[in-house]
Amino acid sequence: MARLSYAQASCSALHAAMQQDALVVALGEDVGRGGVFGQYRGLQQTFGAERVIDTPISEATIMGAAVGMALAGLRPVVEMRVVDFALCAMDEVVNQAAKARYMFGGQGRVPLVARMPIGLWQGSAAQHSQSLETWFAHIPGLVVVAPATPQDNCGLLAAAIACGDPVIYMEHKELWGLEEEVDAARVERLGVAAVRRAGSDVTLVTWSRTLHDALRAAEAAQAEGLSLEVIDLRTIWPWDRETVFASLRKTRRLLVAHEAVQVGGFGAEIAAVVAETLGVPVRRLGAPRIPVGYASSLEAVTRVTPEAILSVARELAKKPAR
Amino acid sequence: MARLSYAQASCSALHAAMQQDALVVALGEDVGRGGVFGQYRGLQQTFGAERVIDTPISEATIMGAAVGMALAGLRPVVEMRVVDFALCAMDEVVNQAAKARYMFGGQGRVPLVARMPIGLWQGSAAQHSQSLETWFAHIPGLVVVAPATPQDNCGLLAAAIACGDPVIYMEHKELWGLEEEVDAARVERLGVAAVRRAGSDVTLVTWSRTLHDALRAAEAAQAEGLSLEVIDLRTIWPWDRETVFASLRKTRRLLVAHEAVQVGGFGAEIAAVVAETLGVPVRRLGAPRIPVGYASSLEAVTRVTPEAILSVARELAKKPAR
Amino acid sequence: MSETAMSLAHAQALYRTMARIRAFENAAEEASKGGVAAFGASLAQAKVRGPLHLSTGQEAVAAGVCAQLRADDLLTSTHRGHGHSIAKGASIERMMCELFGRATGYNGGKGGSMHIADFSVGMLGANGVVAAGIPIAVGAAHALRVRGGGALVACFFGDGAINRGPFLEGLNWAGIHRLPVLFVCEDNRWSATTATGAMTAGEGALARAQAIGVPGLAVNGNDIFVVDAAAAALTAQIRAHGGPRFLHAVTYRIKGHVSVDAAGYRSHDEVARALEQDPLELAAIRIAAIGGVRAVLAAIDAEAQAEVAAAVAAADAAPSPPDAEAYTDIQDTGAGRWRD
Amino acid sequence: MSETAMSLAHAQALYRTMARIRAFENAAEEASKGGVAAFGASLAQAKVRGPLHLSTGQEAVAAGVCAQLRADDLLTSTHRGHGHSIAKGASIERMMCELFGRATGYNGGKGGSMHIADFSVGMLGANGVVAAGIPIAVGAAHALRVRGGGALVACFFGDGAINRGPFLEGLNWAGIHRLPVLFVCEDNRWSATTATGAMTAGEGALARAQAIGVPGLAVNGNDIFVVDAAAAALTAQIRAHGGPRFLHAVTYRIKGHVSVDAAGYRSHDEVARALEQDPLELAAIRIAAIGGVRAVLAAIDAEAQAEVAAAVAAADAAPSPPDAEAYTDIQDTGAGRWRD
Ligand SMILES: Cc1ncc(C[n+]2csc(CCOP(=O)(O)OP(=O)(O)O)c2C)c(N)n1
Ligand SMILES: Cc1ncc(C[n+]2csc(CCOP(=O)(O)OP(=O)(O)O)c2C)c(N)n1
Ligand SMILES: [Mg+2]
Ligand SMILES: [Mg+2]
Repeated sequence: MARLSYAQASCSALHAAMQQDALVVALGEDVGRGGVFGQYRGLQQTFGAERVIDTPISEATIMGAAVGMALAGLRPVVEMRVVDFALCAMDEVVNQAAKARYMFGGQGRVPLVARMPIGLWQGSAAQHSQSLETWFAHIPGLVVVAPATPQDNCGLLAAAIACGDPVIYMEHKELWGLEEEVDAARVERLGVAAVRRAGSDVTLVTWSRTLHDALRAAEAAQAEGLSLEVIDLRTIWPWDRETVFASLRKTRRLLVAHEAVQVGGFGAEIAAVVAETLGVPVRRLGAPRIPVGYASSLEAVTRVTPEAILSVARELAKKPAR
Repeated sequence: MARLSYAQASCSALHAAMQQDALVVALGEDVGRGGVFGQYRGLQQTFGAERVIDTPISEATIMGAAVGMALAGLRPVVEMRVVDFALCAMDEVVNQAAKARYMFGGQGRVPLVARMPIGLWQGSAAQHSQSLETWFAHIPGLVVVAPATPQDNCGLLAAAIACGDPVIYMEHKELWGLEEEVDAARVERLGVAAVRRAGSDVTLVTWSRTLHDALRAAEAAQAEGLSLEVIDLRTIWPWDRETVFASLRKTRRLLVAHEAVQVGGFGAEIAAVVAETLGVPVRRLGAPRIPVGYASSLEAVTRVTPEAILSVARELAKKPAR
Repeated sequence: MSETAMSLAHAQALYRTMARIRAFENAAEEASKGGVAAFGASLAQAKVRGPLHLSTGQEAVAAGVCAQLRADDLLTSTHRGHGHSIAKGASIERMMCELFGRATGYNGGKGGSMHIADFSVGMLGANGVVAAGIPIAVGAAHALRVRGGGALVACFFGDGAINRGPFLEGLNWAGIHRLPVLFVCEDNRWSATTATGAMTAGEGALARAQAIGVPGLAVNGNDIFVVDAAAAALTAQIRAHGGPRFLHAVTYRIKGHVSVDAAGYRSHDEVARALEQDPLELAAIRIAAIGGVRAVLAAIDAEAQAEVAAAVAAADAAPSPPDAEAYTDIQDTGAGRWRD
Repeated sequence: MSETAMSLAHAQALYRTMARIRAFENAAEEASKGGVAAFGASLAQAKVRGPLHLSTGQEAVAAGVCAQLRADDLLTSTHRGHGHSIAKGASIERMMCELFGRATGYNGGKGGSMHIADFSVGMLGANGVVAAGIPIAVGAAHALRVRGGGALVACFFGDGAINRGPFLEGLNWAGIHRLPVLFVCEDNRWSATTATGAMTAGEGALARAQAIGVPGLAVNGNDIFVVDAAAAALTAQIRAHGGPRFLHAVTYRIKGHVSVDAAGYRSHDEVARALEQDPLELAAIRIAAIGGVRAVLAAIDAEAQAEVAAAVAAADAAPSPPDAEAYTDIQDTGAGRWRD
């Protein structure tokens, strides 16, 4: 165990993977100097420039080359800086990485990890603040992962690299500095949620940075006698239906909270499945459907706060459980 | 009134818009020879190569240039051939077209229409068959339209061109040849659904090509005494909540059917809103989360058929209405 | 480089490759009649469904380049990929089965013409997106280098692709990393219904490549002797660790953009002139000049046609993939979660 | 082109533009301390939040190019867009208000530094995505032509941007349509923490442009006399309907990539050498050579600093946008439908 930041934790997982498997390579802009968030610190010194590959500002080709690398036997870890820039590589992600195995009838596979940090990043405005996890959940062939803690950013990255499928790996930009004790040897399983707090009145499903606000909301709720069970989904696709359903059998009420725009967000999928299957009351809380503004007052409007979560949870709790 | 195909109907609307407003231009690959689906036939001969602009195979720049044109006062209609190729222009759509007005504090606007045909197209396999309307519904700043009939492909395109917002305009590739009598003077209103068939047991919300299968399902349902009300959403964002809710107050049961992958599809949004708001039973039917295969047997697996729609509607009708 | 010496045996082998491609394309074209709806064609079914892009008339590029490739070299292709596949060694029967959408096809019926692939011979796939193969080739070359062994990647794309961003990005990438890639621009002068020249500024493909640091040659892509010699020279330079090279091969797309496209947008004259430069005819003349006899070539033609006819028969008789196959080879994580 | 004649008045006007940019950048830098979390910096709040990209040291490019622009010419910029805005005529006070996230800023606090824009002077916006301004400039030029009037578009981008696809696509587009665009590559030799040279194959920006059919000039971008003369020549060619032109201006990014970046990845030597080429110092020497006096420049400096100090004070006092402003200027169709 060591006290690591979220950035350091991912670095540690990547270091271990590269040490274990000579076919693992990392590529992206600025990775040779450690990456602008420090998540590649020291790796080029250790593994050399042939395996920790500095790239031009060529997102389409960074991703496309990773597909080629993977088809030819490597296991690339691709850095996109932020998901907003990954938009420059959508053909490569959606038409190539996600579909190659299928299109070619299983002749090739694309075991790559595409790191596309999401989320608000204080004062970064409309083009550097998006959370687009639901886009990738909608695309057959892709796995989508969104770690909320340093421990998970170690264990889930390790799992993502070990996975034979293309994994969209979404760190959160406002979590890079978050620290905790990390067991670097622990590899998580993809597709398994974590119950972060037990409760009995409402099941609160969330992921990424919103987990921390959800836990704050749950704390505040307890003070007023409302008991929230907080589930950190961790993997968005495939999401852990069993854990969520098990909780709902107890609480009979679902709230999904995420930082992404609520309209068409992944909360809609979970809410829809639960409504279709269990028929219990559901609610969602995501960002309003507006771009992220620069001024802190405007940016704040797009944040899903503990207060807002608590307020929706309260309303939901008033509904008769079905 | 004239008998027009879906392709001709859009051509007629574009022709009228270009005649009325010298600032309307069209641009894209092959538009000078009428477009590969014939939806630009004759326009370059009439309006010249400066207004019906042939472009290189440069999707990113076709879309980016359209943003620049719009910011500088034109009203471009942009041809992307199929939404799958528009993936090469996602930065331009999502970070530029959708956000420019907001980012710049209202100093500029982007009144463009981006045509991105969706859907299966017999034997076109994984990279030419996607339906990605939900992606754009999730992005603040965008309007999303999906016409299902020749009449609508005339009237909605006219409305999209007249609209001051960036509109993602999604025709369906298997509808190009569909014909009907079209009133070319009629301009539809964006955001307004059409009740295509009245019914009392289940509200069936759909759009694009699936409308036609939904109507077939409704016909078959009637024979067994099940009455489906079929609503063609026409505009995916903003969707016509009022019309859907009005129907649901009568039927108390919702089925959303669409050709897009069900997981994370726009049906989830509608189902979630309805579940949250009315609490009535909801069901969705979309494609399985698999890429579209080439062989007709494989492709067929991804089709949402009238039979499948009917079968889900039957199940749903058995649930007690709430 | 036009008066290159070549052994008769090699020349006839090249001719055979070209003849096999031609026969394949002709049969595929025939089987696609009534297929995909575009260019005014109907929605009726055909044995070969969907857009079918024929490389008829461009056979010398595929044959000449691939003759210089080793079994462990890799290849990325375009939407127009039959010739590349055949030249790299793919089985005509399994290809035809794929075009017919059969379980016995290379992709098990999942891909069809636009995604034809034979990884066993290093053919990493046709691609439905223009220029998409370029970054993939570059990455594959990176992998070849990391893994060792001295193989290279041949990367085919059309003249229209040089106006897409990945052309710049991919060549630059190969240039800075000095990767073993042979970029082959198959310049058939058309991009769908558009004359590429009118959409292309500057001196063209090779000048662009050179400015991005990738040297190369521009050649008559219809002359198999010339293509063969150029490919030999360039692959030798790449194998000598010279970094990426570029081959600009000028040819002509004899057929429409897709098989159902009558290509009424181009002049009869242009097509007639191009037909005079048919690469198989040219090769026959060249081969005669080095002592070959027509009868041998005629026999090769007949053999190729027989092979293709057998392939069509086999494809026709082969089973469609069962529905359950639609659900395989997607992803392992979350497999089975199709609608929730 | 180094010994260009220039009137003293013009030279001093250019110097003034540069001095105003420098003063602005220095003040913005100061106000950003403790800002965005990257490069190990903390999450603490600052008056100027988010990534702040300073053009300190690059003033001559913005000043020299924009001096040749008319009021009705348009301009697209990069993430490093303060200099371009000021040189095109934007108000320093409204810019500073925007950086402070105030309602009185150009974008009403919605954009900040990375999206600074002043459409009233034809400045169509800074952009947070590398190379994204290139296609936008090309489209704007298309609009200028369709609408008539003879104006042009100046399109700024960094040396890193020449490795992104839109560079190729946008230049090609401008080339085939002979659009009135002046492409300006502001080559400060770095792309964030990466030395651009190592990531760029071939002869560099101008050679690429020429190969794509866009002629131009490569100049010392730190010498305002040289930039001014080159921009004059190129804009004249464009205005004479000569089609697009390219200016490769070599300069240096004196500060880190963003204001909180200490730029420890580059050598002290390199930075020291660059500081000797400070464009304001160079300009002062050049101006002295044509008869200018230091005291006049010192007065210009002082004025610029006073103007900027007043802007900071105004920005500090200005109101933040009210929450309701978050919901305006998104889209008209469906406005108000924020969560359903
Ligand atoms: C990114 C993208 N844009 C558009 C298309 C549609 N399309 C398919 S082939 C083609 C023309 C390609 O021309 P070229 O690269 O010269 O290849 P050719 O067809 O001549 O072999 C076009 C525009 C596509 N497949 N991908
Ligand atoms: C498409 C994209 N990729 C990556 C980034 C992150 N990024 C911001 S500025 C920058 C460096 C740009 O270098 P250059 O074009 O030379 O401009 P400079 O910063 O030197 O002015 C990078 C990589 C981005 N903004 N957009
Ligand atoms: Mg071509
Ligand atoms: Mg730079």
